[in-house]
Amino acid sequence: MSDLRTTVGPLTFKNPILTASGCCGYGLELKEFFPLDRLGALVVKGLSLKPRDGNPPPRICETPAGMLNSIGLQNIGIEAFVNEVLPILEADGIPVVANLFGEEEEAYVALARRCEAARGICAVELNLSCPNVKKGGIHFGTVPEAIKALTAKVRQVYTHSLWVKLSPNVSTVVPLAVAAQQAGADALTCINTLKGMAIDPLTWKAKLHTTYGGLSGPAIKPVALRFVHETARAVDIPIVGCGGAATALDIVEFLLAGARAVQVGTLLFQNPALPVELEEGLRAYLDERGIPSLDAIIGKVKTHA
Amino acid sequence: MSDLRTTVGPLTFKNPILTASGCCGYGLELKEFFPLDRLGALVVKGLSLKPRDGNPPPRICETPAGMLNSIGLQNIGIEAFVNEVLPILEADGIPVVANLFGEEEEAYVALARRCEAARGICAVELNLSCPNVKKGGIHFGTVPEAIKALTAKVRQVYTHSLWVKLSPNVSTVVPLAVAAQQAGADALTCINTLKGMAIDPLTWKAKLHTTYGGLSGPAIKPVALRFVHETARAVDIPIVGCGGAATALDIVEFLLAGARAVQVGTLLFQNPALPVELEEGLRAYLDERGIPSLDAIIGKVKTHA
Amino acid sequence: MMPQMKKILKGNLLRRTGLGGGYHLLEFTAPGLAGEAGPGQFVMVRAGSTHHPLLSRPFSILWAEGDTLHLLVKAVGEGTRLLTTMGEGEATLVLGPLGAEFPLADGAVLVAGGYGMAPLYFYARRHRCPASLHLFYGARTAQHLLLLDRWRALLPEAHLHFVTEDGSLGEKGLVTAPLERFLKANPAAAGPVLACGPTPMMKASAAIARAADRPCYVSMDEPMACGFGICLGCVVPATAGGYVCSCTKGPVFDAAAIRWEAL
Amino acid sequence: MMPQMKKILKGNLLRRTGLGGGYHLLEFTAPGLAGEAGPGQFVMVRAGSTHHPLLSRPFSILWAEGDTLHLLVKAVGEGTRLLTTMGEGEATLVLGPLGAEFPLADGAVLVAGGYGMAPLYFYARRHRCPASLHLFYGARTAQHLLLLDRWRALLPEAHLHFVTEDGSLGEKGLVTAPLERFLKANPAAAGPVLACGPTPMMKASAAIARAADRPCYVSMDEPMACGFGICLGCVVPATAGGYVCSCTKGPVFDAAAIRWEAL
Ligand SMILES: Cc1cc2nc3c(=O)[nH]c(=O)nc-3n(C[C@H](O)[C@H](O)[C@H](O)COP(=O)(O)OP(=O)(O)OC[C@H]3O[C@@H](n4cnc5c(N)ncnc54)[C@H](O)[C@@H]3O)c2cc1C
Ligand SMILES: Cc1cc2nc3c(=O)[nH]c(=O)nc-3n(C[C@H](O)[C@H](O)[C@H](O)COP(=O)(O)OP(=O)(O)OC[C@H]3O[C@@H](n4cnc5c(N)ncnc54)[C@H](O)[C@@H]3O)c2cc1C
Ligand SMILES: Cc1cc2nc3c(=O)[nH]c(=O)nc-3n(C[C@H](O)[C@H](O)[C@H](O)COP(=O)(O)O)c2cc1C
Ligand SMILES: Cc1cc2nc3c(=O)[nH]c(=O)nc-3n(C[C@H](O)[C@H](O)[C@H](O)COP(=O)(O)O)c2cc1C
Ligand code: FES
Ligand code: FES
Repeated sequence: MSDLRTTVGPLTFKNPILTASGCCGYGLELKEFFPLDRLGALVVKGLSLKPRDGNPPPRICETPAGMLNSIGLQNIGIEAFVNEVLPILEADGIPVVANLFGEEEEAYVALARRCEAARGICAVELNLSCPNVKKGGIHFGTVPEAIKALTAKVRQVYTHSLWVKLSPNVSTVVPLAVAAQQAGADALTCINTLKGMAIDPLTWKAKLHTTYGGLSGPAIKPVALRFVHETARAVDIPIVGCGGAATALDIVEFLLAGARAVQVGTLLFQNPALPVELEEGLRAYLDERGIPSLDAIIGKVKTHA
Repeated sequence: MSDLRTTVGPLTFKNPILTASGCCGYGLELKEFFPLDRLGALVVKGLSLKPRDGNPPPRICETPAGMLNSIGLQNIGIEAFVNEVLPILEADGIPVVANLFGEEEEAYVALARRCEAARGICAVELNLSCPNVKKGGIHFGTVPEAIKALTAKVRQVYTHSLWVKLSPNVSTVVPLAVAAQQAGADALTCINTLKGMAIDPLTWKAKLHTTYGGLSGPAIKPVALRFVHETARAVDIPIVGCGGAATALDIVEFLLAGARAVQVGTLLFQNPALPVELEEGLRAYLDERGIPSLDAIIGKVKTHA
Repeated sequence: MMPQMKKILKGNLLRRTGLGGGYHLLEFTAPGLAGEAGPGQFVMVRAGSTHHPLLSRPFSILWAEGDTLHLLVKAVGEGTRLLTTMGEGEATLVLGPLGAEFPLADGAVLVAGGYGMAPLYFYARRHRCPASLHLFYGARTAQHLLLLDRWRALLPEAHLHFVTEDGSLGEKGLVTAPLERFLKANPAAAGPVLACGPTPMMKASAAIARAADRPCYVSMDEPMACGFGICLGCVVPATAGGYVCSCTKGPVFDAAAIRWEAL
Repeated sequence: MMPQMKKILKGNLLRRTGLGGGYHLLEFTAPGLAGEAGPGQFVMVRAGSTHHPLLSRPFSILWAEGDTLHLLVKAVGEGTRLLTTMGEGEATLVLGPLGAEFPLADGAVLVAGGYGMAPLYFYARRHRCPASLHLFYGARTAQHLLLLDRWRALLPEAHLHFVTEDGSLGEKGLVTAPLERFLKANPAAAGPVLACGPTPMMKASAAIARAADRPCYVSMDEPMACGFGICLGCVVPATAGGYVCSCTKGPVFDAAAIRWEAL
């Protein structure tokens, strides 16, 4: 039987299926649908220093093969997470990645320091790219110098795995990816949501309270794959893919493009037990082809040129 | 009955339904499905100084609610277009917009000069953003100074309507839109395709010969609407919307976001007579609501904040 | 082997009955799920089988018994169009039962608008004494007032207050007018007002109930991406501050818990 | 009123017959369209009714008569899955007839692989003297060789050369082996080779025909977005240089016009 294990830098996950931040809560609701330890890792909802209420509704709407959201990073805050949620997740023995965001460098640093001290977090993922909150980090994610400075500062206080999550709303990703690597990132997550908007043609109202929101789901998969492929060739650190994965063949597509793990987001809303189906589908794919391990696939896309 | 006429700068079109460049050939095939003069205007396939063969196949693949293409700007060249095609289109009395691209500023200038001299072209549209051809203009489209310089040079030789087509593969569109306006553009077209990729998980091959291609279709509509809305608020010149329009309600959505006309691209492949259906659907929408003219809709989206 | 700790089921469409006015009665086999459901709860149902539409759709449970789940579905957009043209025998994903129930109480006053009638019908069916209930049921025209025979079999005729906007059946106007008169005329009664329908109707019902000093529960109709608490998309502004998810803390809320003015 | 200058039709599915091996026979009413069609031509058929799948799918015409269009559809992906589970009576968009036809010639040698059999069956049906034709028809197993009764009704048994990869019917191996033997054994005959099937099969057939000095026509199987010449997505490399659209200049090409080595 094929070995589904993958490594992302120093971390080994039992399989490459991860959840995407903001699409799995803190794991507590998903636990009711499947045993969380079937996941490679759980990437929790973005955490800030203080709890946040988030944006007024409407916060979501459906779009062709995707959806827009502007949740506004509603969350319970790092303290409640560490004290109340983390012990439950730790008991499940599931690797937890803490997704972090702040409005200035100091906030990221303080969050990372708190994660460093906490038990049961295997990596932090810096969300530099959420397009929902006016100052929610968008400026960090589009300028190489800003990414470099922030990553380096967090690196100083955080000794475990440091992931940087990139935004697709940029002209060229390579300088950004290189900046994160130079500043000491252990892995890059590609991609966050695309900035978009929708209008109800009957009421003439913007479908989101914040007018603009983040586009996710299968619609953006081609963009996500392109970012994975581009960054995987530009840096030496591992890439974690994210964007529209829905089927086991989608997981294979991300691995072929160069991702060492794949986060599943929007599709969890449709089917909360999807990670188990993806794991089983991926195993069947490998077994049928006699592929012993993921390293035989990762980055192995055949280009024509 | 409602008045469907719209103006884009000095031009008046009988309705706001235009074709998107590269999705209607030179109109000759579409003519067999509906009388071309039902269109507001025809925006023809991108033209270069010399004819071009384009990229090797595979050139297209389907993606969730969209498609990728890397046609490589195959075209018959400006001379054949002006001499052989334009007279046919002129006889149909249909406003023709010539989409132009080149590998350096001089090529754009030469193309615009040729269009200035030709009869039957009401506007040129500069494609600065095609992600398909390695040097096909991508650098012009992402740097405000480059847009400004190019637009200004073309402006010097071209006295009719000058449209600049923006790429969505950028961090912030506003400086680019402002640059085009400052250099004398009469209108902005938003948007060209998003850069994406797809892999066949069974053969492990990139689905496009060029690996990366342009994503179009309903999947990108939320991104297109966001660009229309952002640019319409940032500049004073008219915006032409483009990206995933499929239904009369989509046309309304683009108008509400601030577009004065809407180009239909990928959906023509599914239904070549779609422009007629859109025109009729839009007319019914307006008539049912007693809306006398498009100015009562254009830019009238209600935001919550 | 897929472990199933909460109910995700392949629901098989048993029967589909058009009721007119765009409404359809859908009966699914959903073993296990149906038995556990209570009035006010809902299910998420996948429409179609491709990437578009992408998200499942929430529907209140109209009635559940044994292995059978009954839904009342109004075709309004693409998802409901696909669902209401599904072939009998076809399967789709059904998730549930989800969310909070209406509190069972004697003498409750039910206020229904459109498909909002569904959870209230379930409520009446499950009630130990439906004859103690009153129903105020409004719709655009007589054609849009559904399952009247079933209601007549449950409640005494005098407890059924039908209202149509065009006056084609019952009183002409909005359902809130007779509701207000009724509460004023029965000041001593204490049964709660339970409302489900368009948001303005529920907001008005909540105000009328408060004025009459009656408890009021409403079933909110917010767009939902997941239905079980992980997307945070379905929130309503809370009197206590911030926002609450209408899929896990609701859809049935004590009307006093909702900050109506922020809606 | 929508002007219809070329054929875009609401095709209504009349009958759907499973043939096994994933193949289905679909019969559409397509008034006007069916009568004009010639062998080798194809139609674009819309699968599903939502934004995904987005593009129509190309299918060779198997047979067309009066108002009825017959297609042979193999379920391989999402689009063909939706088409082959369509309900009888349902309508979908059908565009056509499109593309170039096979040249009608006595003594033509037909080479078919998989669903590539479809246009060649139409060819044989339309032929003034089908008894002059030979068919080389290959598939994976006997189960994948379709409509054999109909073929037997058209061509003499000796002209039917069936080949399967597992030897379950006819000769074991690939269809190109008996084709090559046949052409060598009949050097004086001049009928063209007409091939439709997987690209490697057509490439091999073209080489064999050239070696035997026979004209060869192939029906290319390229992904298509539009089917009528406006997307430039369906090109094949041309011997004359550059690329040609397989939807308008093909799908049937003189094999000599294609730059096979660049495919
Ligand atoms: C808890 C709950 C219970 C429900 N119970 C029922 C029920 O028993 N029967 C029933 O027919 N419907 C019910 N609904 C509503 C149903 O979920 C929507 O009608 C459905 O999601 C529309 O999907 P669609 O794809 O057809 O329409 P879409 O294409 O998604 O939307 C069509 C139109 O409806 C609007 N719309 C979509 N969803 C909502 C919503 N939740 N509230 C208000 N407007 C909306 C859209 O803005 C658009 O204008 C319930 C909703 C909730 C939240
Ligand atoms: C001129 C022409 C005539 C055709 N005639 C017939 C016919 O008579 N009967 C029939 O069953 N099919 C025919 N086909 C093929 C048919 O169009 C495809 O099988 C169909 O488009 C697949 O759609 P799908 O959504 O099911 O699969 P997709 O999900 O689009 O693809 C499924 C798999 O098939 C591959 N694929 C898709 N299209 C093609 C293609 N054109 N060539 C090779 N591989 C492809 C994909 O890469 C993928 O691996 C014809 C194609 C052409 C170009
Ligand atoms: C409702 C919602 C909330 C999200 N919240 C966060 C978040 O808090 N932090 C973050 O980094 N990304 C967040 N994202 C982005 C996802 O993690 C992911 O990058 C994106 O949705 C693309 O993946 P998908 O298409 O699989 O959903 C959110 C996405 C959605 C849909
Ligand atoms: C096959 C294809 C070819 C295209 N060729 C051109 C082109 O030559 N010049 C150009 O400016 N845009 C070109 N485009 C982009 C379209 O004009 C349009 O901007 C884009 O497809 C988004 O619109 P849509 O979603 O309606 O297709 C092409 C798009 C497609 C799908
Ligand atoms: S619908 Fe997702 S949290 Fe309520
Ligand atoms: S399929 Fe579009 S040009 Fe041939």
